[in-house]
Amino acid sequence: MASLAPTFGRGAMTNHWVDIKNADVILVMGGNAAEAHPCGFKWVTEAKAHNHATFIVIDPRFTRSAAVADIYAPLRTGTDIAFLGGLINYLLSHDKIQHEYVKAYTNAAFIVKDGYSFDDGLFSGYDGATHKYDKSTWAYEVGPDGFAKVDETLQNPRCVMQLLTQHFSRYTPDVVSNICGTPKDLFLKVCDTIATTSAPDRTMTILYALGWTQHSVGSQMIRTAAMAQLLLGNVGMAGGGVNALRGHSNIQGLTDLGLLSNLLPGYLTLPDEKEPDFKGFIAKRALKPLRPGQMSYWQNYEKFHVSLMKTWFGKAAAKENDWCYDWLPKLDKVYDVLMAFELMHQGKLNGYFCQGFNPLGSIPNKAKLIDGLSKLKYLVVIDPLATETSCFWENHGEYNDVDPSKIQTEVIRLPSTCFAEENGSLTNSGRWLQWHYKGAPPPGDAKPDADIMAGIFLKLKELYQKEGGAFPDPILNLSWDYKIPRSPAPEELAMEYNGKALADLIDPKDKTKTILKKGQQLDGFAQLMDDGSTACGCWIYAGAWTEKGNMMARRDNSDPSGLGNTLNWAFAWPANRRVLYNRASCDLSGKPWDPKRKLIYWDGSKWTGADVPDFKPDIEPGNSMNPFIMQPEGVGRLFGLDKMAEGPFPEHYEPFETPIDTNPLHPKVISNPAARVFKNDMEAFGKSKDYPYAATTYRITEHFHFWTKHTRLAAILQPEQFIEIGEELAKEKGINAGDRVKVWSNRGFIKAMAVVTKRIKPLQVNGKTVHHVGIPIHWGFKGIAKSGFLANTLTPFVGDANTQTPEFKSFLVNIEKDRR
Amino acid sequence: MKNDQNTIIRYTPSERANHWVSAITFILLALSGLALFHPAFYPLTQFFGGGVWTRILHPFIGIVMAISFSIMFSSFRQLNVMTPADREWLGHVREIAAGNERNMPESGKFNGGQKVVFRLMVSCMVLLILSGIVIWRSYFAFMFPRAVIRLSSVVHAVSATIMIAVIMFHIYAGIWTKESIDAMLYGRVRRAWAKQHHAAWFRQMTGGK
Amino acid sequence: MALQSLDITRRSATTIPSPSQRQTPEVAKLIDISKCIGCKACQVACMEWNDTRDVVGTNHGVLDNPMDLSENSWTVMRYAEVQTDRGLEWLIRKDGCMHCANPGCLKSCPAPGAIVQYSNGIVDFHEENCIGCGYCITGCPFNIPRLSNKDSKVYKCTLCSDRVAVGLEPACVKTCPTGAIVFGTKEDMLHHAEGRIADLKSRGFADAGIYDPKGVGGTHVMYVLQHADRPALYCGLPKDPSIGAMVGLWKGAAKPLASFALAAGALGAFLHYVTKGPNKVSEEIEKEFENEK
Amino acid sequence: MQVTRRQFFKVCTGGLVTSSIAALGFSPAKALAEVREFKLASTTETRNTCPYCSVSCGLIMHSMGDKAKNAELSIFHIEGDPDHPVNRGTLCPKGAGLLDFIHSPNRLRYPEYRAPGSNEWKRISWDEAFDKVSRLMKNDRDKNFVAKNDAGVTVNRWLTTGFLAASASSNESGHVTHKVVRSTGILAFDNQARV
Repeated sequence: MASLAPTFGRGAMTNHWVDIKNADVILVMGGNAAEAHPCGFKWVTEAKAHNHATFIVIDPRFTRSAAVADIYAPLRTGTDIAFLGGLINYLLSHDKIQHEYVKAYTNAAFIVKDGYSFDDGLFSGYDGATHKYDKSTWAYEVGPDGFAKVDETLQNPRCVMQLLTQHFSRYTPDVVSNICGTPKDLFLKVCDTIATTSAPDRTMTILYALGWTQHSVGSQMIRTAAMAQLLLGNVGMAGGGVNALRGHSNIQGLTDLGLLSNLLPGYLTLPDEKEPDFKGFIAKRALKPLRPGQMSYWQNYEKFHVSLMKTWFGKAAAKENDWCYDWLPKLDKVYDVLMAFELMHQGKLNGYFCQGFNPLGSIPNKAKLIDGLSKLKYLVVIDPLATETSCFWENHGEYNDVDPSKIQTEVIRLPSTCFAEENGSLTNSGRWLQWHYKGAPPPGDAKPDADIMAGIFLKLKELYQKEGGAFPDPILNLSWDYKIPRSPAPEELAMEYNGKALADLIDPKDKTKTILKKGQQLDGFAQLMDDGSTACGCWIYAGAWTEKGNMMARRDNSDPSGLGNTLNWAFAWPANRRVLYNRASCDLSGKPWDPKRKLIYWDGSKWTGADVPDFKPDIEPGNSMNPFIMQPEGVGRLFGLDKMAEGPFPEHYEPFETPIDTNPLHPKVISNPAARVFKNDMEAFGKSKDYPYAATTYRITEHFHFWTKHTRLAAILQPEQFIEIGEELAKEKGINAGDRVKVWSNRGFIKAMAVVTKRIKPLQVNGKTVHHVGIPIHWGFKGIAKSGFLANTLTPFVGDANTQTPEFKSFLVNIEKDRR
Repeated sequence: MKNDQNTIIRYTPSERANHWVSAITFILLALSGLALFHPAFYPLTQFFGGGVWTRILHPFIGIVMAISFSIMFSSFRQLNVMTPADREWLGHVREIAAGNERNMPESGKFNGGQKVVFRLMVSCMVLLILSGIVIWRSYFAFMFPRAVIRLSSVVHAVSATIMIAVIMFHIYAGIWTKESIDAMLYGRVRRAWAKQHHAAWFRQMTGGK
Repeated sequence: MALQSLDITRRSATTIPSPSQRQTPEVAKLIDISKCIGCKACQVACMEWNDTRDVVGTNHGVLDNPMDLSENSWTVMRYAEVQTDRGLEWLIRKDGCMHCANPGCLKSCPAPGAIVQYSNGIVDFHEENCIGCGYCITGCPFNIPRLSNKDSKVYKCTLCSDRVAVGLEPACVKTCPTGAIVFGTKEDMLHHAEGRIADLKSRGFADAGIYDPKGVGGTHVMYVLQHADRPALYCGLPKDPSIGAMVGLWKGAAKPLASFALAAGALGAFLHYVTKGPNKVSEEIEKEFENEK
Repeated sequence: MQVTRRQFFKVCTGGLVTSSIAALGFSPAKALAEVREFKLASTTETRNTCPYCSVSCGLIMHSMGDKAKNAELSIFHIEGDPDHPVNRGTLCPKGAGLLDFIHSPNRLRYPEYRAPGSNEWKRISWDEAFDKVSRLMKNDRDKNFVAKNDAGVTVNRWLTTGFLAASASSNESGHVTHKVVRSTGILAFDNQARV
């Protein structure tokens, strides 16, 4: 996500599940859609069956996705940037880009500021002491008019196109093959197939998931793919795009709602402590257009923010107090979950809440997690299931070898309902908000999450009312006018985040017209105001529950265009658009690049078609407004400016635990120079001489994370923990299929059954044979399935430099037959 | 039949008891086996408490019969050695069937026909037991490949058919040859009967008188 | 439902014909192995719909689990990693009852009505009539039925006869995420298969074809195979399955022949008795012993 | 003797003859066959969304009971919603087995408390639970709340307690959770987006 927003403007799957059927080429890389998203994957098989699509899978393992692929190519885990960089080089050097698209809809023509450079693995501005970049040179040349300079001929040596070509020229097929271990002929075959989609009437979709994000350079892997898609002209097209397949049913929704350390709902951001002033805070975010005529939609930032504050604090939020600006906590750094556990480990965190989240299984380095949780004063777990986290203090033999009497943490475990026992909406990967209904009461005394939060909050508020205490204002003034305060109804909450008019809204064009009366639900975010006359809990969700009712519960599945955009099914943010950036599916004159994929078109007076235009509906073609309306420059970014931690162009860096001990591109800069590594975690990295095998963790199709080990039907399908190794490694180590093996890293060991397979083959990398060890997660010390080890016992505590997503996909282990 | 001078002992009480164990178990096996063999005979399962009980009981009854039969086999084995006279007897089998016993050579305790029956029964019994174990689904069938089970099913059916036919013949012979059943019921036969049907044995038992 | 009991083509161990005037379309399930990702959703849907739960077992060094069909698992995925001229192929076959037009199980079954074949082609077990002899296991050319240890009855895929009876597709078909399993009239399924085979051929699978073996009269569960010339690649799918000579003999010729032989024997004995009379002790010998009385 | 003969006659010959007649077509065996009763004939159907991955497949949940006052609904079967544009009735192995998730023996039923150093859970009431949690929060917040940073800037943050939000709870829960958490000044706030 943290790379899609810098590239396109929004951090979400560009297209949606059904749209995959429109693709001509489907690339699954950094993911395994067939196993992790089988029902979404059906649209891949539909594209193959009805569109004669070619399906490519690139993965260290021959996965279930590969089982139905037309082309499968192996690569070493963690080397995707090298592979995709090689692809970009191929596209540029073979002139397989969609020229018109690249010139008009990307920043290829933009001139980059003097001083920007890339040399021997580092971009300009690196500070080796802080492991951070001064990014001031990663910018456009701005003219006196305040607009970025461009060279339409793309010939200027400082233009993005030229810098891009230069940057990726190092990624030759031989270099790619040497780093990735992919046979050169296979690599070229993949490039050749992908290159066909540079034609305007062919598209490729890319489906990825945590196979990209869970690397120390995960965001840049995604960015490389996004850049390739821009070069091919596949973004905004039906059957195109870069599609992040989110892991959980509502992780898209909870991210949209900003439940992250530094975010507020709708991708608004919390202020930093260096932003004491509200005006400055807004000014920095309400981005002015960088090119003439651009929409630069974030210009409306203040409307979104003020409406949010009105929702949260009601009357207390007023212009006079900068809409309660001071009530918002100010960041000094980002407190992501890795940081939280580091603080816990240091004894700096006293209390922790886990709501429907099992970090003991999901965050790397279990030993460190147990240590941290044991240092807490209190832990509150809200969950439908008996998770490992809630039971971290229980001794379960070698699976969880702790001494309860030595753990002083108070643990309170609160039973919550599951999906079947409540009304509400979930946002899927394709940004659809879909409403669901309660089918039965919960077991025992379990309560919905909202009721539990209300119960805790009302008690806390009562205590502050009675006793006073530290800065009680936001708690005492939090708006809470639900009909039953201890049990806010999902319907009320949905109406609240959609937003409503707090005063009559008058049409600015015709003062005699009232758009909405006071108290009415908003139709969409276009109605938001920055004067406190509207309230909206999440601006991108405006339109979900309007005066017409619950738009998320709509169930008309008609698809008149045949492209799969069922506009009257549920509600998709933003503004019910199904394919983001769909203006880019038409050429400059407003004619679809491909008449078969007529998402939207200019009908002479407005934009219309099978989708809601992701564009100002009445702006004529030929006008300078460009399709990427969230970007100040209006175009997709090949050059990423200062939005990424490690550089404006992606560069291949090795995983922190690399089996080859070097980076063949620049041996002095081996791994991500901008990654955040805590001191003790650096010491816990293993070296290839002790841990010679590249390991990767993953999900298998039979299970869902650590939930389904509690369900009998799933436990039947894969009852017992196993790891996967290739036949060659098995032979070397004297391991037979069905043997019990021990796998260990510098952080701990697990024992599991060995599945020996032809599907994992040794790769030749930089003159070395690299074997992979595949480690499915899913087992633990609680559940109906056989007890097993939490796989994160093995994994390193380091995250991506932008998102702090842990590097679960590339680390080093050793393995032997368990001779017990 | 009185234990007088007119009679001689043909079967001891234990031989008789064992014979009837075999006979009864055979009847039960034949009825239950036929019930499972051809749908027309399926109603016979009612004698056993229905299809499931028939399936359960049949192999256990088979084991009882096998034990009983093997005891009978060991006690009659010596008496069933085929002699040249028996072969000659068999050569005249059509005459005796027509009721003409004049040209028949003298028989010992068992005539040639009875010895053939004995051999057939023993062979069938061995085949039935072996094939029966193979197709006994509850305990043994899972140990064998399906091809072996299929072969055994055929062997079981064919040998059972032969067995039933032979025993029908055996029973008919007992009915047709009047007073024979006395031997198996009471153990004794009239001297006249013995001389008529088993002259050599009669001589052996009485010294010719 | 009552009508359904009339829509029967064949019943096990029944010599009289079933009411057979109604003509319902023949149905079929088509399993396209080239689309199968081996997710096992069909296994779950099957257990969930039929209210069975297999045991939570152990890992055996492969992804298959449960390892084999059982009285609770009426379908299992079988995974084969095969090296062909195209490189590595992962051929994953959903195993289960094929619903033969000429079912070996039904032929072998001694219990009347324990196995029936509906006019729509489904071969169904009626456990209440099953006596647990396991003859169907012996008779099946695909090694499908499994005997329960709990109740000594035999179980297998019903092709969701209860769902099909009310006009729904089987549970496994409905759930299949990739559409590798489809369901319809047999005619439509053959047509669907043609399209799939053409697609596979265009992708270089020259030997793609349908598996609808004639040796058992065709089946109501069919496969689309990438390598139809080598069904054994798919975890030993038999090339030319048939009921087999032994089962044919056992359940075919042997039944009437043996019955008639025995009946003839009995009749012969009776006729012999009434024509030739009993074999009594001769008058001469009776006289000889007369004195002794 | 005569009687005995007749018995044999009856059992053997007679029995076989009648059986043979039966074999010619007069079988008395009656074989009725019916399919299993269709179990969804009358259920309460509820539309829902699969809580696992982000495909968000449509579900139809079938519950026992007709929502009459005295009947407690219990879900006994779940299958895909055929009208849903994405899954069109299909479900993956996890989704197809959702029934066993709802009825997992490891579902939590009551609030529970584990005291420091204890080796067991103690069942508590919701009131006790809310009391305990809010008291622990308030004590920690009052003690460690940072109103101004070292530079004297108002920061109003509470850094000693953290909150991990769910990944599968509804938007409505997420909305109200965010409201509550931010009102306390918590910054160590995260969800499962990363993992």
